[in-house]
Amino acid sequence: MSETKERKLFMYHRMLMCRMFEERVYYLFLEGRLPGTIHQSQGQEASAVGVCSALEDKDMITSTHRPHSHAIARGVSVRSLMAELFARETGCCRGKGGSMHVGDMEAGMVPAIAIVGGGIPLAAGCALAFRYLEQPNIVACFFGEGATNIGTFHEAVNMAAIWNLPVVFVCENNKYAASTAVEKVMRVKRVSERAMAYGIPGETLDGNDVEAVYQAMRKAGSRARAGDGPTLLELETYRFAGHSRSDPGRYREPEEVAAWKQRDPIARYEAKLLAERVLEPAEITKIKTSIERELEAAVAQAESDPSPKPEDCLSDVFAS
Amino acid sequence: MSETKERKLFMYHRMLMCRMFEERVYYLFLEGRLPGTIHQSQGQEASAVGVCSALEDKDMITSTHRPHSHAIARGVSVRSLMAELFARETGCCRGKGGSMHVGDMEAGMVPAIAIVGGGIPLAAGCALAFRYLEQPNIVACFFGEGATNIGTFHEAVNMAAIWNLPVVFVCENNKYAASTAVEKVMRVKRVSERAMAYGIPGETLDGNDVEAVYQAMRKAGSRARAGDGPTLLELETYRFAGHSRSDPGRYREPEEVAAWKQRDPIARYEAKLLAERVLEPAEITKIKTSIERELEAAVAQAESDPSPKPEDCLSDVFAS
Amino acid sequence: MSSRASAVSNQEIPGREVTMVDALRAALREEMRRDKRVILLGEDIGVEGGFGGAFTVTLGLSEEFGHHRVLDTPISEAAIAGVAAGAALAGLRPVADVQYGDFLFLAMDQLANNAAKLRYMSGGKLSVSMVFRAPVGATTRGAQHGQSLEAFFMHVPGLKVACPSNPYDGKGLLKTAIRDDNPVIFFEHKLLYGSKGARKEKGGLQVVGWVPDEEYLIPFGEAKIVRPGRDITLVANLLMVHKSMQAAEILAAEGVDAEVIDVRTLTPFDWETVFQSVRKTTRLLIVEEDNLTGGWGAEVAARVADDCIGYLDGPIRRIAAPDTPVPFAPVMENFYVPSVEKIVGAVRELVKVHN
Amino acid sequence: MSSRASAVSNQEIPGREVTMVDALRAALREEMRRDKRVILLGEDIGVEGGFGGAFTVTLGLSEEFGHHRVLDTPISEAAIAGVAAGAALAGLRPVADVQYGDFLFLAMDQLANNAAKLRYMSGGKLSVSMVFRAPVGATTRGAQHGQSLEAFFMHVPGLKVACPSNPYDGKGLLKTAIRDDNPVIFFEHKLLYGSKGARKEKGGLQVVGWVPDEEYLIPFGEAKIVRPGRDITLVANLLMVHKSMQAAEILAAEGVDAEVIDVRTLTPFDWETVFQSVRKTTRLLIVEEDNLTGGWGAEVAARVADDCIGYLDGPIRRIAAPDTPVPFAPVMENFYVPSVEKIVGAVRELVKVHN
Ligand SMILES: Cc1ncc(C[n+]2csc(CCOP(=O)(O)OP(=O)(O)O)c2C)c(N)n1
Ligand SMILES: Cc1ncc(C[n+]2csc(CCOP(=O)(O)OP(=O)(O)O)c2C)c(N)n1
Ligand SMILES: [Mg+2]
Ligand SMILES: [Mg+2]
Repeated sequence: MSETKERKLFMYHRMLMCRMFEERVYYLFLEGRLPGTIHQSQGQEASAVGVCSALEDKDMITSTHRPHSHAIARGVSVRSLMAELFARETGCCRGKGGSMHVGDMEAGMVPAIAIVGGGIPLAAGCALAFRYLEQPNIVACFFGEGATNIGTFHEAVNMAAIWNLPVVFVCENNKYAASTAVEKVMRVKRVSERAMAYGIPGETLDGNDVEAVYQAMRKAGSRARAGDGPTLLELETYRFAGHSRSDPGRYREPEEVAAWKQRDPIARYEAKLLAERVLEPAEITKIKTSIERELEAAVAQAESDPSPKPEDCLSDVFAS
Repeated sequence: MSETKERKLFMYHRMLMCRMFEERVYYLFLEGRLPGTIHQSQGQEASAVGVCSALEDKDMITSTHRPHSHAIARGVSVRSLMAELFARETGCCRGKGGSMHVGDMEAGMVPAIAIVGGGIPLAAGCALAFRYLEQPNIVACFFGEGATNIGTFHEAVNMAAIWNLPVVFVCENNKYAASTAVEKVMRVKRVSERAMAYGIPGETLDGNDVEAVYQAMRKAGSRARAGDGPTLLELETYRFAGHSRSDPGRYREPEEVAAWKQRDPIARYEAKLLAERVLEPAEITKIKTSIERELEAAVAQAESDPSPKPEDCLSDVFAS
Repeated sequence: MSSRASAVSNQEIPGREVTMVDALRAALREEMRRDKRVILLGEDIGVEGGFGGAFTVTLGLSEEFGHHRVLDTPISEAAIAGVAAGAALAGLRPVADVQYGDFLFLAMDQLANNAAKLRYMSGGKLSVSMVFRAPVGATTRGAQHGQSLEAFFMHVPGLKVACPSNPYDGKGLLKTAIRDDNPVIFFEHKLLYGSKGARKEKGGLQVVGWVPDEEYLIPFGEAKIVRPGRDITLVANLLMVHKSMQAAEILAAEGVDAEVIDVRTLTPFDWETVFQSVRKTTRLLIVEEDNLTGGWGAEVAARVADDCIGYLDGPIRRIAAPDTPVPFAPVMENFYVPSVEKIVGAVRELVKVHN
Repeated sequence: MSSRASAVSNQEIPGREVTMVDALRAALREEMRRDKRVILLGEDIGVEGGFGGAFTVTLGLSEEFGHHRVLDTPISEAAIAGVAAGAALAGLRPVADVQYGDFLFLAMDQLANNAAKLRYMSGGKLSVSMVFRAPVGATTRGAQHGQSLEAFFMHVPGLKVACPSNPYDGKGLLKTAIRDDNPVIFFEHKLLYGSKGARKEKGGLQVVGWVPDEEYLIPFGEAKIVRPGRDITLVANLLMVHKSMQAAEILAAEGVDAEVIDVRTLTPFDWETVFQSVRKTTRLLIVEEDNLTGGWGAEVAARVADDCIGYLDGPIRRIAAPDTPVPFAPVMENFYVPSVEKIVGAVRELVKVHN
């Protein structure tokens, strides 16, 4: 298989995994089997997967309150993610983090930061360390368009810009921050225009086109790796689900949701790969079945995995 | 006297008052007669005076750790300022504020905020109140170029922009934030470019040309008053003195300082007014003498004014 | 406004059972109707088809008062606080909020360095009449969405701090907060909201409380003895008032008569009520959801150890969350949040010691 | 590294008298030489012709280590803290600073919600090895440049907190902080820097202290009995250690023998040393420059009131700044900051009460 073909199938597979993971998690919630809350990312898989597929081993990502797809795309083990949502000892955060803090630095993902914009300085800091240690790695820093109104975005992007740090700022513009439409809270048409304030390149692209995302991220990543500094990528996308588990999303017009569902990144990519004959129709069911099985196994495993003990809450505050 | 002539003489007078106040204060410090520290603004008088001269009664300004000229330009009583620096009961903050917090809302100045960028949200908030109360006033919000790297700048300018608040953001770009040259901490050439990130007009002008500053502020002020929202004005200027009392300023080239002293805003305006015959040479000494006398009186008064009592430190925490 | 109404539930007075959310919303509504200067600022508080803030408190208010009075902000907590403070300086009475108390750290400079100090720095000439609402408490959302932050703000001179445990107090205190000429940090416990439907919290108490139809205010600085008792004083706030009451019931069955004090406001604090109670009971247990070290309970212990030490018949003890972040897993969170059992256990030990 | 050196000044060991600034700079220099992962981040810390930070601590370090290790930042306190935390996650050991402790509120979210919690949220897999330095103390600069903020950070689980009172401790604790795998907030008192020349502070103590030439570390969590005594325990930190010592001298002349404990670190806190002292002296006075309500002294009082109440011969008292912002006028500031006289007065009362 050619490298390109392999990558395309990989991206397709990963996007499906993201989608099916989120769907599964959603039902688990409805059934009352998972504690806490969740922020789902159905519809945004192309950005997670396009960006992460362009990363190298030991590159790092930072994420947000909506981290599941980022984690899967980055290759954090699905079992450890599912176990974390089930609050198990075997979870990627040993049950201490939960949905909003999943991550695994071994796999290249800083535990997600649920305070909007809070992960952006961490991303710049990791990038500073990479550069300082002469490690040829970069950081992809995910955040929503809503996060670009908070102080840490401004401060950290500026700092990364003046120091030419190897970080790519990835804004997933899904048009809403919770119930708040982007037009209400910023006057610029495109988030990428904000790059101008820091003297770095900014680019807006179709965030539901995984191939386009991948290419843009390759380019921005190379730039960062070469020491030419950060880029702000704005990926236009949409979340199909509500903001969080409890949100029916009545602040969005049904037509708008429907129109975006027409631009489903997975369906689009599937059609493209079919047309390109990279993918055969028969394979689709096979892939889905195998993902289904993997998720089934992850759920079964998570359910039988040990729970942390109550007193475990006392450990891990300090490194000794 | 024509209104224009009157205004010109007024601006000249105010700039001189700013300068001579700062010089006087500097000597008082050297003599050990004033407590605390000071941040002086010699060289930046055109921005303070140009901006404040374009304001109306009941308009408001917010200021910074370097507030003396702003206060004088806004018309806060010189006696109450001097008394504050002397830590007197009669000071504009009754001795509780000190140099970095001078202000007087009756005179149109919120007590200065010494935390860089900290006053910017207050300015937006005052502007919100003006608009809400249908008061035809605006706010001029002063800050340095260094402040444009802090989160509150970003958040508050954006909020003012989306709500079209009647505020003018006045960035005094004096090239340095303490010892840090502006080029080291931002990649954009002009601070005014940052306006683009908020979809508001930005303009850079010669901040040592009081007339230009006045005109630009009139324009931005009218825009704000008309409900068309904020403007970011960048006034290029320079502080002749060190950052604070204790700073010899060795991080600046003597040539640079000398070149800027050639562009002294007061000398330039004086020459212009002389050339325009708005001012007669003989008047200059008269004006200076009268200011000298006013300052002398302010110092004498402050020295004989009562000091707060030690226990006064316990009052004014809460309004009852 | 009726002074009768400041008495607790009274069958004579017309009123009804409402949730905390209803009570807080009613307080906002009444004050907004009464005083045009009251405006609201926050994220997702007034969006059509939206939530009415993270916990539905402001639902319907933008419809009644318009978007110029119910301002949906960007995600900019520092500016929300600072803009509220600035608007207060210029004569408004803003009520701002964060969706989770944990985000207060983002606004801390504006709250602690500006709002709290502007009156003082101006020599008493200004006032900053604003309220900043913040939901606290652990609800299986992990380390960044479950903290109790009262102690941080009790430690800032110039800020008032309220923390009601029930709808009656919530309404009365919020109205008082809005009319106060000082900045007030108003803490609400997520499990006490009584939110229904999609915003309902697992483990949330079904707290409904009687609230009179007539208007009433509750002054700051008056603690409430929610259960008089002779043997030990329990001092608590927010959710812990309820857990302390449950503990007191269990203890009563064992013959231990606990007095339970709901502090209601931390600044100003009603020291006298606590001191008098301790002088009577000679034993003190403080119950808070905040982390033990440096929690507000430490201040209560310190004041009692200064003022009432001669009356004490044993150590002053505190039940609080341990000094760890809030863990996600419910089994750990249940261990982390002080439980009725822990309170009962601590009381048993205290009454045993010197009996 | 010598273990002998951990003893206090010893004529046998070669060493010299240095200021706090010298000692802190030496600590930074030694650790930077020893470990390439140590970098510095802050405003105006490495500029040519500049200040070496607000109080000259980093003067000369950019010349020795280069600008890639001494990073001058924009005025962006939140990002300074967050970038330091991120760099720590990825293997560096950043030492960041704010020019005045008051600006910590701007960085509070990154410090309290990220740096302090990332290890915990990751289930113990990560560590955030960073130091955040912050000058505290009132020096006639008014309300936004004079606060003491130790209590806020002592209340955040996951942060360690140091507060040295002298050059010897300053050096040893800063070196330990840099090697610690946890985030450490390192408080320095402006009047203890001993800065000379232009950065000299009026009212600054001419504290020089002996520091051995040989390398040494001081472990966290070990308080120091700086003056043994029998009649009363004074617990203090930073500048208040010196005022307490002065008070102890005055009291000694009156026949009152005070034991003075310098806590040195607030997290971890050496409870045992305080408890033992109180059990011996039976009286406790806590002295801090922080505002009274919710200061770290409250926690000390609360722990003692729990553990040692049976040993106490009188109330636990605290001398602290009143609950007001820091006033500007020196006459007011002098009243605000706890004085030797106030300490002496409080001790006199305490030893009288039950004698
Ligand atoms: C600082 C902060 N403020 C508010 C919240 C509550 N909150 C969680 S997600 C969210 C919206 C975020 O919008 P955006 O950044 O666009 O990301 P999206 O949810 O669309 O992925 C809000 C307001 C938060 N977590 N952090
Ligand atoms: C948030 C914050 N960080 C640091 C400081 C210390 N400080 C005071 S003034 C100053 C430089 C400010 O530069 P700029 O905004 O350009 O104003 P200028 O002094 O040039 O007028 C600094 C770093 C502060 N007061 N507030
Ligand atoms: Mg969004
Ligand atoms: Mg400047």
